[in-house]
Amino acid sequence: MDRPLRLIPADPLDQLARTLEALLVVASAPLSIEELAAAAGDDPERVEDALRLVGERFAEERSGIVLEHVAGGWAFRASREEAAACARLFERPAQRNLSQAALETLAIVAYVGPCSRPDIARIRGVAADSAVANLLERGLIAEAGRDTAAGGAIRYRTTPLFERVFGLESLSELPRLGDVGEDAAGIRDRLHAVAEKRSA
Amino acid sequence: MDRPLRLIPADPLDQLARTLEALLVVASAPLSIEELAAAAGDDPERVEDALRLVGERFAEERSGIVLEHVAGGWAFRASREEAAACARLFERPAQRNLSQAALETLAIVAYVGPCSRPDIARIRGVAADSAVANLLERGLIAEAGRDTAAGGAIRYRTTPLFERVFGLESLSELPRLGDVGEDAAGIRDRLHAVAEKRSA
Amino acid sequence: MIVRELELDLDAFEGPFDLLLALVLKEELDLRDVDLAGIVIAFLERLAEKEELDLEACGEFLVLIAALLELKARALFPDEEAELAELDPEEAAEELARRLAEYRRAKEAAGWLRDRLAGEGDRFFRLGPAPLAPRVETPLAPQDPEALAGALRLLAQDPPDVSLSHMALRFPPVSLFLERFRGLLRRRSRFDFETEVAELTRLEQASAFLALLELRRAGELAIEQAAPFAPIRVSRTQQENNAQSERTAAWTVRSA
Repeated sequence: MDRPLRLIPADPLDQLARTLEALLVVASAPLSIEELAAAAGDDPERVEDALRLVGERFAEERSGIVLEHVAGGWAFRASREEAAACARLFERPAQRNLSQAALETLAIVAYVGPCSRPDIARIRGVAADSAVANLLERGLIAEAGRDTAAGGAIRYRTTPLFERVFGLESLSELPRLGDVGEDAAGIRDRLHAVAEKRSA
Repeated sequence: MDRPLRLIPADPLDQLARTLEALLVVASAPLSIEELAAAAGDDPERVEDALRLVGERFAEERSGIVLEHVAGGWAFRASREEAAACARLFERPAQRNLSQAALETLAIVAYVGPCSRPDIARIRGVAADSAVANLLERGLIAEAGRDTAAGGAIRYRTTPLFERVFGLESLSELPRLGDVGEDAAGIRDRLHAVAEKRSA
Repeated sequence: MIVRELELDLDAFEGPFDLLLALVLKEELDLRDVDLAGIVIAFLERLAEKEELDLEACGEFLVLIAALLELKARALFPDEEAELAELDPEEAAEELARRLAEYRRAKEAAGWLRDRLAGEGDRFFRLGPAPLAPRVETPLAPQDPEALAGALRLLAQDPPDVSLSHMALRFPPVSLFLERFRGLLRRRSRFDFETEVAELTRLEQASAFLALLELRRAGELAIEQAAPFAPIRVSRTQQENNAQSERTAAWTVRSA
């Protein structure tokens, strides 16, 4: 290729794309733009441009390997078309048979942020011990220090694996739910209306 | 491609190559021809042919990802050109800190003296298995015989490496904890008493 | 077993439990018209079809039915409101409303996660390190021994005395009441349900009531009620008089 008018250093983007491929194939978790830039010894803007090239090469229906933006970084995975073959050889990552209790617990930890078992039990109305143990074992939640206010109960947060398994770029991708405040106000008004009817 | 005499179903080799790419990018150990064939649902000869295609696509100087034949089978690795970038990725500054779980486990073992996993779990109010495994792997704790009580669980003690990392000449240099207990026995009794209250 | 998918066939409502809950919350269905005992019976029948006691479903069901009972009781018994909760009515209404709303939101979020998981189940990725990645030991940075002391002090900290009224709802196991009622009927041929549970909290009463229904289903006792809201009289059945001690309901064994 001949680029006589180019003033930017002559390191072609193609070469950087190759470096990124190498980094992504050895990494054990998604890599952020900053991590890629630091390892590649290049600047973040160029890394973003090169990632676009990698993404074109490793896309669904074009390759068995697909580049995805997940859990705050970039990672390779198998293409969806090859899921059946993968399922014959590998465990589905940490997601089989999540019980309703586990899903509710996971939802609370994801939405509320770091919270303790008593916090979770308060919302669910039943003890959350076995669901928490199960999610810890699957690596979907992790300890996040102790709650110094509430007698040092251990608090939990979701892990990057959670985001990865659920295909989320970040927790901010979780949909907004109906506002608890509004819901609670509505129910409270109804209770009050009932009380008034009675005293009338 | 025209293969009028072929009796095997006309699944093109390209498609099989994609399946192999997917399997190889998910695997955390090299895969043998037999494993690949079983997962792809194809026969070993065709898998070998398709691997040749994959090898052409993922070769030194052509891609950052390289297909490699090693003892256990086939695996992807980073290309040699990118060794420096990969080394930078893995030698990220060693400012790794201990998790709360690891720190607590270490504090218990250091202050109370040799304890078993059930001991640690009782005091922490939560299982300590992964923290113990992590500390063992880092060489900060080591096995110290078995509990004489029923069950005979393995007990753990801190190591000389632990003392080095924490800048201690010996365990007697640990910060005093007069408010918790005067000596190891006192501290242990206090921790057990609190743990009991917490679980009540 | 998914409690909210429990199919109901009541006079006032036909459909899944989930929908009933939604209609009640939207005030499109008056709880005073809903036969809550019918819901309990439907649940117990589903439970009985299973080989094993589904504790998770029981817990979830108890929470939902207790909330409904409380709402219904408020609508039905204006004068007993003070007895219904130690909290003043304002606080109780506030707390109950907040709890129901929060729980409903958690369920909604869990439903979203379930759907998401189903849609993303065909994304396979490597969970461990790469097979031929360079292995580098990342050494630990020097640590401060004060961090150890701090961690231990936190572990030695007394838990605060927490009022259980805003902590998790605690349900005593149904099996406790199964045993208690069996014992009562061994000593007496009949007893009055209200009298027996008068001293208990509402949640315990809910568990006791489930135990009562379970024992009736198993034919271990008979229940009589002269009129709606009249006292519930519990008595030994004939067969129970004959072979009182031989029976061990499998349910109890499993739930022990």
